[in-house]
Amino acid sequence: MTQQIIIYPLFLQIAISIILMFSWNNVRFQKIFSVIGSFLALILSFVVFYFIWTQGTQTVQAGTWPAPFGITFVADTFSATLVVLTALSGFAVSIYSAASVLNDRLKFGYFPIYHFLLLGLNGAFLTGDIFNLYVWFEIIIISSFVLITIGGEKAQLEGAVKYFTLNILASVIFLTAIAVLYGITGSLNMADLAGKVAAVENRGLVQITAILFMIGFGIKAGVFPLYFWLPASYHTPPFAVSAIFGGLLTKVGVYALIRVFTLIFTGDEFLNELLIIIAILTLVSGGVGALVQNNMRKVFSYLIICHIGYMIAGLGMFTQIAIAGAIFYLIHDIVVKTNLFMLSGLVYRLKGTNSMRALGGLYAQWPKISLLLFIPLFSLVGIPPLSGFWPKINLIKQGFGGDYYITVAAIIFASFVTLVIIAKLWAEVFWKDSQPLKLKENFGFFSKMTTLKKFQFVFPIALLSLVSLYIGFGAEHIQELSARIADELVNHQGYIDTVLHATK
Amino acid sequence: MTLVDYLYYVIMPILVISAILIFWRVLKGPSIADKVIALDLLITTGIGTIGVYSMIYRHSTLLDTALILALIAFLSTVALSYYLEKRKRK
Amino acid sequence: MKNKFLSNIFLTFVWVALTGDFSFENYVFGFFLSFHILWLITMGRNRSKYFIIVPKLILLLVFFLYELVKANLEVAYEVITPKLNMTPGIIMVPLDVQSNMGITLLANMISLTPGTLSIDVSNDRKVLFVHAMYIKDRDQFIYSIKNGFERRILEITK
Amino acid sequence: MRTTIILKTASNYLLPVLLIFSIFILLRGHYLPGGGFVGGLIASIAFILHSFANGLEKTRELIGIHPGYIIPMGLAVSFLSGFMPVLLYDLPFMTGLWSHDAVPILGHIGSALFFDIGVYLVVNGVTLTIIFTISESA
Amino acid sequence: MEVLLALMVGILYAAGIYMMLRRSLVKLIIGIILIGNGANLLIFLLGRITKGSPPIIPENAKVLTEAFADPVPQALILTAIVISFGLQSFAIVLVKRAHTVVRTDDLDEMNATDEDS
Amino acid sequence: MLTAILTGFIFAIFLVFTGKIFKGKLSILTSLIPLGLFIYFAGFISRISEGEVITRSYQWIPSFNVNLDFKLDGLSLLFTLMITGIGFLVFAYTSNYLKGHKYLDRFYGYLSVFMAAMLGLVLSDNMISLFVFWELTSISSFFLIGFNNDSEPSRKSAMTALGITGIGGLLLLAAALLFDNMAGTYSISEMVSMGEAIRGNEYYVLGVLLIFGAAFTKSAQFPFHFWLPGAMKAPTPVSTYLHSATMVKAGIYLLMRFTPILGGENVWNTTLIVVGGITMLYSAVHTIFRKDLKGILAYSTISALGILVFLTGLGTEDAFIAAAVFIIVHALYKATLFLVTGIIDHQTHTRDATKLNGLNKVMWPVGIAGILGAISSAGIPPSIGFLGKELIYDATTRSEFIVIILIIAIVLTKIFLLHAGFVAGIKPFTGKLPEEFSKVKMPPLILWVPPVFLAVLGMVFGLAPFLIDAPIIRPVVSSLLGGEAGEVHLGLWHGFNMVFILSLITIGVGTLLYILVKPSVKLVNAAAKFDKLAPEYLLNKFNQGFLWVSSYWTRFFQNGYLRNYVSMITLFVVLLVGYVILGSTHFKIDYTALTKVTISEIIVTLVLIAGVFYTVFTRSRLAAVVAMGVIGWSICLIFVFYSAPDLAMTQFSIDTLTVILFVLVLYKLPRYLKLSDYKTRIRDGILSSIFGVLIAMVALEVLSYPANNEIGDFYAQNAYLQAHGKNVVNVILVDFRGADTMIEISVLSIAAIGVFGLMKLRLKMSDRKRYQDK
Amino acid sequence: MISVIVAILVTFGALFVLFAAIGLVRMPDTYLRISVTTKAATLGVGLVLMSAAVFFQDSDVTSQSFVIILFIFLTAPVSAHLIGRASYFIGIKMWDKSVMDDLRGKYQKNSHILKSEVDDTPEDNIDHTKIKNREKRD
Ligand code: NA
Ligand code: NA
Repeated sequence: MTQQIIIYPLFLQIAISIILMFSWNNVRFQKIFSVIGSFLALILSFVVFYFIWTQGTQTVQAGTWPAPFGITFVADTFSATLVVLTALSGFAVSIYSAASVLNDRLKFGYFPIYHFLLLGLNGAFLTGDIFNLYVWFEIIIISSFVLITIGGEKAQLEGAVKYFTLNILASVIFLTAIAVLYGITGSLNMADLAGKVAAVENRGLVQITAILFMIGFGIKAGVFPLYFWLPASYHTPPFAVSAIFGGLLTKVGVYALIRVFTLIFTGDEFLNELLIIIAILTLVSGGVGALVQNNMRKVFSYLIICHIGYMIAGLGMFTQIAIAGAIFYLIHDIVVKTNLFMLSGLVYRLKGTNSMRALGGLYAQWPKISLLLFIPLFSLVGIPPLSGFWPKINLIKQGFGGDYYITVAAIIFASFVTLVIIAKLWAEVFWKDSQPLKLKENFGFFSKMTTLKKFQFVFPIALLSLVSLYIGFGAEHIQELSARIADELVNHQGYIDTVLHATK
Repeated sequence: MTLVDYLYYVIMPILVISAILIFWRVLKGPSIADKVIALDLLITTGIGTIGVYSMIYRHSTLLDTALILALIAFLSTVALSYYLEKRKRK
Repeated sequence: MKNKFLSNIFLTFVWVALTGDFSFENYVFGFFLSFHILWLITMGRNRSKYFIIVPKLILLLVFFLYELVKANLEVAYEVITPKLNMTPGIIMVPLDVQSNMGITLLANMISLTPGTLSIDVSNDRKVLFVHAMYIKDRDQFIYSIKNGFERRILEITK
Repeated sequence: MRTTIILKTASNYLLPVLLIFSIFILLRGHYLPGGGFVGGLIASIAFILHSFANGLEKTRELIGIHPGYIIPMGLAVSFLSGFMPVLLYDLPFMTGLWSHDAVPILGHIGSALFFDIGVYLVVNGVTLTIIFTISESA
Repeated sequence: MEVLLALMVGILYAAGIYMMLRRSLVKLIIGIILIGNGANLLIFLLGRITKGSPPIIPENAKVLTEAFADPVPQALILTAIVISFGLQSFAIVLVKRAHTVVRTDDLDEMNATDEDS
Repeated sequence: MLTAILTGFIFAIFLVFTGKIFKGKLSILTSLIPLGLFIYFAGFISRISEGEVITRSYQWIPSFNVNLDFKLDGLSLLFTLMITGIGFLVFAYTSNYLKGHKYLDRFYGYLSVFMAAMLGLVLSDNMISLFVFWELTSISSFFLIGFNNDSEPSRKSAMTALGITGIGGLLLLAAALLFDNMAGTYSISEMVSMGEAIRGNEYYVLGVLLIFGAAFTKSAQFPFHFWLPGAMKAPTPVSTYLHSATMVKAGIYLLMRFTPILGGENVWNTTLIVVGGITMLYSAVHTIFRKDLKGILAYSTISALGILVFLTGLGTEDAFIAAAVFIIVHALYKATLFLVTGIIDHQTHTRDATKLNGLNKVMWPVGIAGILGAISSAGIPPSIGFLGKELIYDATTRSEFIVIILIIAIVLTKIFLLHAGFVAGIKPFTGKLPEEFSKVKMPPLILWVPPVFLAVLGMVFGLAPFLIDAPIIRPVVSSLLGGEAGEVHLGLWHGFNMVFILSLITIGVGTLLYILVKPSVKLVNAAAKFDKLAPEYLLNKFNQGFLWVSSYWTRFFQNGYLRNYVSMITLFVVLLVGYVILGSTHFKIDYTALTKVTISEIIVTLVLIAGVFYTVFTRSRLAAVVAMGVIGWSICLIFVFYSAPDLAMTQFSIDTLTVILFVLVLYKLPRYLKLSDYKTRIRDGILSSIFGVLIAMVALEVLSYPANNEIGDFYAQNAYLQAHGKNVVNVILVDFRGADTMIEISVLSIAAIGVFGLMKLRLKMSDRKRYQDK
Repeated sequence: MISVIVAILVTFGALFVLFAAIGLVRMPDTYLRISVTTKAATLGVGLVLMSAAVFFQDSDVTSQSFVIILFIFLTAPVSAHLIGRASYFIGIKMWDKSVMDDLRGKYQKNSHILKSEVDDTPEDNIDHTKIKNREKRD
């Protein structure tokens, strides 16, 4: 096995996209091919992960041009982990899409673009070049624009306009940051930048650059006060789209924040404090926002924001433990948030609405499904030993260790609010009596589906629930992984050496 | 006075003044057609400017840009007049 | 057949001129390239015939350049003198040329010569509407066009 | 219906000129300003112009296939030219492969050229898809 | 010249944001385009500008020896321009669709998705 | 031991798949599980009473230092016996109580999970695993309280309970991590050995507060007590098991567990005495004003929990003995009374104390249980309740604090509790049987045996205290002291002393009170007047206020107006960047390093600026598009001037295409309207200008920094020699940084597909209806 | 010698461009502005490019200049025609000292057909005398 394997996930996704583009009108083929492709991607991602886990950080220099001159692709444990998670969510949502997305939408390029999105995500995780990262970000946002607007009616388009504008703004700020960064260092390779930025005497300029990155990525990550696009739009597209967005899109912003602030802009008190403040406000804002929503997907949207706060807090505290907490949370969050939006879609198909007020009686009618849905819901809450619980240990511990009392309070507040919200959701949606609903004619109710379709709805949720359970009960493995990632991030010299001394 | 100086201090200013005059028309209009014409002429002037510039810096590659300009400017004029007529039809 | 061949040659020259490489290979390459492009764009159609009579074409060109410079000077004079002494208007010029190419060539040449501008050709191809800066006498204006550009164009495209 | 003879004729002689010019721009890109991107744009501009003059349907007939299919073709060409070194020699993605001897006009033939051709096709397909789609629904 | 360019960049950014703050959909797009141009120009400026010497190796040379403009920012901008073209075309169509469906040009009327439901 | 704990979980999972079997007649068999566990734990009594401590350790998450460390000492043994013992009776009782219930299997599932969690909680020696089980008790109690989930109050109570205990749980987690910071371990045993150091730590007070937060919420101490009466919405077995005997005592357990670590300091003891004192008295008084039997029992439970906190706070060995005994006392009589109440409810369908009388005529065995329970509750000899009360009074009178106040408080509490016990245990069975209950049937054996058994046990322990003192009580006290306790000998007769007098007063006054004051609607209404002062009301108000603030905050930021979002983000950029610029950099421009300006460039600049202003201020869209053309063209010229022909070409082509695109859709769009008012425009103008100025300043600042062209140089050197191209920019695009371009064309492709879909895809009318809110 | 030729050519070129610019400013109506600019600038730019060809003395540059001039000559009159036509169509009035308007009444508003005779259905005609002289603003 050669180092090249680390960018095979990119090759695979792009090949899938191209082939799907050729088979424009053949929806059936697209469905099957996408699922098979996603499954291959999943296997491949495990291979890559195993490779990195056993062999350490690997690089590929595109075009054989040495760093920092060519574009570097780097897979360290962090990247490899995210590649696995992307493939996992991607596989689940691919199956889910095949069942839940309307054929009309599938005829207009849903699947190719879905795979382009996955390509973009993988690329963003694997690149070691800041401008290349920008380009990957662009592929992600343009795919997400298309997915969020496809077949859109009023609400979807209204949401899309906001989503579009604010994400473009983020890109512009990101690009501005790159301009400044190139202006002061003359480099684009992130490992190279680490050294060059450290050597810049004008720290003010470095801070400004860092702030621009923080804001550019912050918008994408959905932190306070930059998250507005998220609650405005995430509840509007098809559920499969929300699922992949909810699971991965904001996370790529978080990834970028973590990468940049552990590699390039390190050791700046001001920036770390800023991150902490942002994290606190994000935790609070997202929490209170979720508290007052009624639509399930809106609740989850605000919870996405809220929980981003944990990761940013971990980054802001900037110790090995705290970052391990952030990483652990990231891993958990990708799986569970993807699952929650698929869950919303399932609930929608069961009862024909997502309004918590109008829902009810799920537990009485579908006890087994309810039990299944219990897992992602309460994993989110972090009812121990489910997955959301463990990373908080790292975070709170470091919070006390570093005297970040307000942060600890905010973390506790956010956890509490999440608990209350999910309990409320459970009470309203699952416990409450079934409400009389105005039945829409021909509504594609779950109960009327074929067994295969039912399976396609339930299997992805079950799969990710299983993964959540694994994260919770096998927390030892995840913690070991997070700790290793955090260690690689904090002691970034290894990364830099691997990239810059990598020979052809 | 060398040729380059001549180009630099005499010809360029002439072109620049032309550009200002044309730009004035772009702003003033009064009709949208006037703006389109002015824009078209502005680009043509730009082609001239690039020609002179390439001589000043002895870099013939800059002429490539002029080539593209000449070709493409046409299309925007076509599009704009297409629009003018089509809008009327509504 | 013939005109296709000619266009082909023409495009080959354009190619060679563009690349600035006057070697034999480049001629061959350009020939094949333009052959394919022509093949591509004329698929399933047979375009109107036209003959290019080279000397006449050159004459037309020279005449046109002469008109161009002359009229440019006229306009320049008009522009830089303080008073505007124009008698503009839109005038209808009956057409004898009927081919697409001919009409287009005529209209464009009229447009390119300063002081006149082809506004449009009527849909029945009977008349060309020309905007002119100096219309002193309708008939004389029409004659000058018919006897100038149109006659020469007709000679080439008939 | 609303197009003029003059524009129609002009576009008919401009189309081949522009197309050949676009390929010229594409091929010289490695040595002088130009390249697949601008080349592709010029090609699509040629077709757009044609569609302005002759109507969309005529241009569609001329091109033969839906421009939507040109996009994946271009992507495939570019991707494969970057992927070949991986496949054949296990060299990193995008490593340039070059012919031993220079050929006339084009100089060295290399994977970079095919890459640029892919770009040319994609840009062409994309621009035409966008413009045609909009014109149709406009 | 750098000062002038910086001025231009500043004005493009300011104008872009100002237009994005308007309530009209069309102005929103214009704002996006303006600010995008600003960003490209900024890369250009911050990559340092050099007059009259494009990074093209002369006919009979094998390397660039004389002073030449840094090709890197140029390549970056090219990529950025092309990407923004894709985004802009999409934006224009999105606005058209949004306008047809929502039947307003006033962004202030597009706030249903933020209301409680 | 791990197996013992996990049994409950495994059984619950087992039930998911085999639920049907245990729904029907076989449901009684489920009680074999707690019974088996009881026997298992009872087997440890002798070893524990000899001072042995049994520990088991299982690795779980070593990298967190989170292990399943179990420790069975006196304290945990007491609890495990209670949990499994009472659990056994409740399981059995339920099999009839909920006979034929549709979801009986689920009920057993929750109950098993709860039991397992509770066992884990009291056996854990690792704070994190303690927390894990703690949360599991909360969540399983959520499901049990909300078991009747079609009723709104039931759901609400479940939520309240989960909310209050949930926040407590999080505080416990925080405590665990704080203690880890202080002690470097999660192991409670190790912390006990480091007690001194912890008490001297600067975070000691914070740690105490966190533990208090957890304990007080779980054990329903004032002012967090109100979730407990609400939790009585649950079926009676749940109230019996969770809310009197076991879960609510988890808080007490926690306090006791930490007594050897944290106790002995003023913060600890005084707070416990005050909070416990207030709680016991407040809720004891409250019982007078209730008429629902379960309500009365709930408040008397809170009061009892208050007493336990109070005793823990006293912190003396006597107090610990009293507490240990009282735990048993309370578990026995309160479980009895709850089960009795359950039977009454089950048979008569009411729990209204004002209506219930003379039931011993129709269900005499239940009456016996009730009366015996009431006696124990009242502390009348020879019940063990008497013993407990004596010990409490004894410990109180010997406390070092302001004795007289404490004595008054505890005696008053006991008087009211006596009244409550009588109302719950005696009143329903005495007096005249009302007509409506004359047809009430005798409950089946399986319902009345458990309460009778418990009531009798209360008497047996009272008469034969040696059964528990040395084997059970003494080890508990040892645990609380964190060392060896002295001999413990319990006996009914302690001589005629102060304590005995207090006992007499209690029984006398209490009985008198019972005779004089009977539960009535009037009293309930009288109490209702004070509802607005009750913590529950205040918390509800706070909740509403908080929701209002949340909703205001959310609407303030997420107000639906895109322009507000943009300005918020811009403002954020401006503030941060401005702050840094003003704060730390010195603004300087090195003019000598700048390129010379020529007239043509100035003109281009001016044209561009004029174009921008025109674009911004024109009222015609088409003019704006034309002006944008001018802007693009100016930029293109700049690119030409500064050696970027490729850029110029591309910029120009793209601008042209954009113009075409605009033109194609423009006439479908409405005209510009002047939408914003003057003020808004000024404000936006200022904001965006500052933004622009900052960007320009940053740019100039960067330019005064030396450039580094290392990468560009490399490309220039290698473009021809290695990449066979002379246009370096193009070589970068297709070779050096070809990967960028590959992605870039993908972006374009996606955009094209997007445009295509956006314009062409119209969902069918029917689909649109079907998927309305998608 | 070459310098002199270059200087002369470029001077004339620049001057023609200048004249066009002045004309654009001075001319009283849209049609006259179109008339003036198309040619002056075309000739002007043509001369400038010719001077460049002379200046560089390089077959590449010469052919390039030639192609640019060719393109300008091919496209300029067509765009002039299109704008002129559109201007008339949208009702831009001629200078009031104009002596004749043969187009009056011959354009059909809805079908965009241009007849050689005055049409007898006047409501569909474009007749500037009937339109108020008000700028249609967009
Ligand atoms: Na590029
Ligand atoms: Na022109």
